Amino acid sequence: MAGAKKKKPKSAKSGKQSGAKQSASRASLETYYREMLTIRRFEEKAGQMYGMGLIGGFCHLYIGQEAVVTGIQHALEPGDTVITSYRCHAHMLAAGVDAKAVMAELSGRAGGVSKGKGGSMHMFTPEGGFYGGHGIVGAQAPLGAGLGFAHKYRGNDRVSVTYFGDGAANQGQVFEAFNMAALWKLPVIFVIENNQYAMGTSVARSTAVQELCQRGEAFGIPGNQADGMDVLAVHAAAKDAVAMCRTGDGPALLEMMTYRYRGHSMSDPAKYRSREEVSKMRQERDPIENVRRMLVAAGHADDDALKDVDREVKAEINDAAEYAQNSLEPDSAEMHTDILVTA
Amino acid sequence: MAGAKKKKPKSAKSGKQSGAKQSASRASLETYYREMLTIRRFEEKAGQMYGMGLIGGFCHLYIGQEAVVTGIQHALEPGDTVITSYRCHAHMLAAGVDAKAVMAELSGRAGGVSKGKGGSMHMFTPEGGFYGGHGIVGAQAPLGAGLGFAHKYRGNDRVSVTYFGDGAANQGQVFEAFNMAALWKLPVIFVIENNQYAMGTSVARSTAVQELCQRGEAFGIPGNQADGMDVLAVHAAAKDAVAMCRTGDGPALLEMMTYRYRGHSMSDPAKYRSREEVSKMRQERDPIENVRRMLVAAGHADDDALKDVDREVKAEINDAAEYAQNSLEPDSAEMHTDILVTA
Amino acid sequence: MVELTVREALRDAMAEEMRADDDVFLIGEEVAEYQGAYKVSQGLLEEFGARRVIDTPITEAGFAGIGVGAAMAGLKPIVEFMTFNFAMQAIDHIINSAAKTNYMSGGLINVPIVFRGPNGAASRVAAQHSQCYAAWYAHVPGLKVVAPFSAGDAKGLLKSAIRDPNPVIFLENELLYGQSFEIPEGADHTVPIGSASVARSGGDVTIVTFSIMVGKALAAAETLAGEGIDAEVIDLRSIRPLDQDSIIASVEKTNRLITVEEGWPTAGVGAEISAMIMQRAFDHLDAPVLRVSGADVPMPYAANLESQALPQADEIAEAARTLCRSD
Amino acid sequence: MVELTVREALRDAMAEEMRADDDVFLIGEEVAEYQGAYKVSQGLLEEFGARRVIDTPITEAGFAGIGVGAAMAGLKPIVEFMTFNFAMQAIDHIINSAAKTNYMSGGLINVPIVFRGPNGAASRVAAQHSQCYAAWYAHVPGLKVVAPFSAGDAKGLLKSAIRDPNPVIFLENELLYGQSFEIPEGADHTVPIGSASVARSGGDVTIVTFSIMVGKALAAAETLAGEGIDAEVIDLRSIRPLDQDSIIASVEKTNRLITVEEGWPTAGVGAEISAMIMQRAFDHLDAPVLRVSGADVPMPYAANLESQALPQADEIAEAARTLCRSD
Ligand SMILES: Cc1ncc(C[n+]2csc(CCOP(=O)(O)OP(=O)(O)O)c2C)c(N)n1
Ligand SMILES: Cc1ncc(C[n+]2csc(CCOP(=O)(O)OP(=O)(O)O)c2C)c(N)n1
Ligand SMILES: [Mg+2]
Ligand SMILES: [Mg+2]
Repeated sequence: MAGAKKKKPKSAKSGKQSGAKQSASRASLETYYREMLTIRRFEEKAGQMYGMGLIGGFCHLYIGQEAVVTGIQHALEPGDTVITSYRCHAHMLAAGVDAKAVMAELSGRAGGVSKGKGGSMHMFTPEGGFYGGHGIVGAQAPLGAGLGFAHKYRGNDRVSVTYFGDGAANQGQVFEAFNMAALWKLPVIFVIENNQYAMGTSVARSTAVQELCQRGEAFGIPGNQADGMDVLAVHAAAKDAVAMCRTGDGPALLEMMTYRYRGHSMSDPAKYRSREEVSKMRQERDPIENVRRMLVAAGHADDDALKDVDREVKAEINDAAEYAQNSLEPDSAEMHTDILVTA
Repeated sequence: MAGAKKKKPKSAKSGKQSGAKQSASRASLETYYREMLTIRRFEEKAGQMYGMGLIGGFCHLYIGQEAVVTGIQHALEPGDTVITSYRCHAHMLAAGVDAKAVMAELSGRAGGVSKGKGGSMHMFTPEGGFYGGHGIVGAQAPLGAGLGFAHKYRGNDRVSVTYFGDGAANQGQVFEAFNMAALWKLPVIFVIENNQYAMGTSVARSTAVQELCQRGEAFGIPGNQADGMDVLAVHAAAKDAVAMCRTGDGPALLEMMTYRYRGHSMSDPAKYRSREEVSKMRQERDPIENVRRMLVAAGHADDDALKDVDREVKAEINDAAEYAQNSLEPDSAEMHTDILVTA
Repeated sequence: MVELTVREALRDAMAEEMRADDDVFLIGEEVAEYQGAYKVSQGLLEEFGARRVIDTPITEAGFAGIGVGAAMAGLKPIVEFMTFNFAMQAIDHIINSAAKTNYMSGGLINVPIVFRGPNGAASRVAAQHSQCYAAWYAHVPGLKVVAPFSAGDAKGLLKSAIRDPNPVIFLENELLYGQSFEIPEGADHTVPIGSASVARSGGDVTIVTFSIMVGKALAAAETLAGEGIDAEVIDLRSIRPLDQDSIIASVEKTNRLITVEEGWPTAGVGAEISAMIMQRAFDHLDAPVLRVSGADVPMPYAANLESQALPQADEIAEAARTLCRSD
Repeated sequence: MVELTVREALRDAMAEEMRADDDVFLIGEEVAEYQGAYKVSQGLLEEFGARRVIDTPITEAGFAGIGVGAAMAGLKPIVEFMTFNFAMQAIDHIINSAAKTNYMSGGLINVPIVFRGPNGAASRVAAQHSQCYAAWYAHVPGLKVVAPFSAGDAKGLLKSAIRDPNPVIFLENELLYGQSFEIPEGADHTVPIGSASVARSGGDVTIVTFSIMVGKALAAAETLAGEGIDAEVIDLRSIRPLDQDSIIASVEKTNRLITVEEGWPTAGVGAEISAMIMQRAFDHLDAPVLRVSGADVPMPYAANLESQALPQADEIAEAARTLCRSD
């Protein structure tokens, strides 16, 4: 669990101890490693490009939280849907979108997934089951419940994964979504990515009871807390929640204890926490380093093999950055398209 | 407890069993009786006047719920503040406003407390500590927290009583208010007047967990459920909550199990429940009848004495109705006053 | 032709579209078992069942957001607000989630949703329950905004709105629900969004209005006819997109324009029309455009003040007289 | 005269009023320990402590409602929205709880509160973070709405707003925070709400605008001066109440009017001014009022489209040329 000072939550109704050690096949460890590394390198590059003025506006990096989206995405199947906040680059990559199109979007280019109109906070891939990319804190909670509503309405067994942050967890509409999701038994997995801070506000300063996984209990939604720095723990918790929701026993609530290494967005100097806090987390709990250690310990990979992966990932990200920079700005006529759909 | 089918709530943190039998002095029983009767007769008259076209728009009667506001008001002291929804006639009377001014407001006359501009849903008496009278379901929850905030800010030991309904208890902003009230330890008593229905929607149809008194637990607010048809139980629960809040241990949450005999408003035919349900409640649990029985059983009053009270109350209400009908409509120049205060 | 109330017309529109398309559903407070707070959804639960006619808790932000999410997934929700006053709780979803998503996604995700319910003043429901939101929604690109008067337009526009792939704000009026109108027979009567109609033709002065004020404008026109002033009444039906050409065509004929709306004047629908006409038909105006609107005050409860705060036929007629005298 | 940024001016206004009146406090997201998301409240926590400078959870409806409740009780809250986009979550409290209560209570309960924060586009923050709310709030009786350009006006108006017994919407602009202006010395520099100022006087054409667009209008006026067109630039400063007389006085002199706003055109502030001028100064107009506004689209993210979507000095100058050529 990332937040060392957190109290143990009241036993959740689902009863799962998600922090328990999990084992995983070589193939999945390799996949996790590569995917998490791709996210990390992508975000590092995005940070650089922001610094160079090639990306504008807000830019919220996911560095440190890679295990969350990676572990959950691997519990999903085609047709399942995902929605999150502005902190969505990783979710786009996890949904299978080419890093090129994501980086081009961050750069506001015509080759971006949203043609450059949405930017860092507003990216979507209905094909990949990802519905954005929303800038209003907490608004994605009812939207995600609506995606789950659509699954149930259509009578399929698909699930909706609805991510939001620890700060968003205080938003009124989140509780409204909890209530209706529980009342109607919607197949929605609410995932609180508790990275300990909402901008400069720590969880302790935003609520009197810090066990956010209990937030659904008053509506009958069992809560489960997992170590969001451990991709195996994340995956295990997600699998349980998905199974529950597929069989009509949703909704579920997962609190993923995680941490962001960078500021809230590129313009945040992050003075509200100490360097020590951050570097301790990086050194002791880094999700990618964790998997790397597992790979090496199990004899699945040596340094050379891992370096190869590193190199490949780096190349992919460099290509994406190059693609983005070479993509043109949208044609000025695009300003007036996509306002309304003409039937 | 009014709702016979309700499950026993999880033991609330304050641990009080508010349903326990309470005793009360002759004087308080007499006071309760007269005050509750005044509310009932006032509301009956308002219903008649609505039928005659003398009151327009919405008109939400409090008949059946009299014990709630009466029991709570007697736990308060000058300087404490109260706020509620559109169902506010009784709260005005309890705050000490002359029935004449209330009835004149319902009638849209210049003699009304709001000069006829607010009507049935929008009445206020800052002098009496009552801050309305709000038409937007749930909006009074943050407003009431704000009144509590002001008490704390001023460093006095006054409390804010913030009423809302079982339907309002699902509104997101109510949870936002809970969270901040708990985080800042505001002296706010949130009172859920659970009259079993929100318009035509029973509690069971609006939420999966019907124990509304648990709604604050995720924020650390202890909940307490009391029999809202028993003025003594209400009063006892209120006294505890007030004491808590006065000494800085707020906020508190009280769920008052009560019932409204009439439709949601005058235009509601109330087809969503059976006649039997209503008449059973009236016969077995009527809050005024309850006190009448106590007065008689204790030998404090005989039928004649009670009839005297009845007669006096009726006369007061008739005077109010007459006053309202004789009061003029507001001067047409009033349309343009009170939009802004000129400093 | 059959005679129908606006209430029935709205219900029929929903029922017909729900029969035709399983993706269409109705969600809101008291829409199912109660049959609608104003009985607009009478019979729908019985015909379509609880899967498609869904009562919600009193949580507008929540259920509007759920509607938008479902629409993103391709369903076609009709979200009923008990009144549009309560839609302020949900307005972020209407604007930020519904209106802007097609654009922000570069056209990848559209939001086929209808937000409907009574707008503006009912009778004696005071300031918090009587606001007209036409101007606010008309302000916002990415939305379509309609506000019918007659039962036929209510039905035809609601059917168009449900079929429209964009978010549509459908502004009804509680006082019109019980009003009866002749209505074309046949299930597929639709009215295109964005086209005004001439409710009464005339040559002396144009009165442009929408929703309940069409009735008041027609009453004013009757009075004026008796005085030899021949007023043309244009029922906008849609506020966004605005049928500018129809207004201009009328002004080119009458050279005088009055706008009438029940909402507040400042930056209202009348302001837009006045500014638009100035830019596009300045030389055709014999006199400045006159705006008749609700008084610039929160709605008072008292019967006399409420009626004074709303445009009445008298006031409209008087504006027309002023305008026609001015040359 | 001293030189101050708008950011400092706003901070100083709050600090001075907080020193003078213990009832004034600041509440909002990141206003205390973080010193404001845009550093507007720099130093206030240190000076006034956590009792009066209060960080909130991200719950706009909740803390705006708490602010209104506290104001009902007689305190004088300054509620900061991180941006006005997020105030949509709280707009019911701004309109129904704050703006209407004095009226609904027949004057018994007033609401002395300031809602402030950045409004409109910052740089590249896309559709959900770039909306201008001036027209919406200007629509509503019971509110005052101000939107200063210069640091001096920012300070003077914020002080007036805090002292005002009514709810005041105080629209700032993120891009102006760092801009420096000369500002009158002395703690009691206030600017009355409801009065426009002439930012540049001229005789050929009037440009009426507010907030960041004042700068662009002044730039356009410079260009025009070089071409022999002498533009008068009026900085509205207040949107509601609108200083109609100042606009009319200018139009009587120049006979030509351009409105400039960064918000959307439909039912915007420019529409209101255009309609008002038509009604009150029709005969003084040599040409129709021209409206320059933000494009009628959700704000795009791409740098080129964003700049295209916002009024630029060029476009304003071109409008002036069109107008001056038209006689
Ligand atoms: C309704 C709303 N209020 C405020 C903001 C500004 N804001 C953007 S992100 C953020 C912090 C959110 O924190 P959290 O929910 O913990 O998510 P994280 O950024 O940590 O992923 C804030 C206050 C917003 N976008 N929307
Ligand atoms: C935000 C909002 N939504 C809907 C309404 C319409 N409405 C008025 S009262 C009411 C029912 C409220 O029920 P409850 O909270 O239980 O209070 P009660 O009427 O039983 O006292 C509804 C839906 C409203 N006034 N405000
Ligand atoms: Mg966070
Ligand atoms: Mg109720």
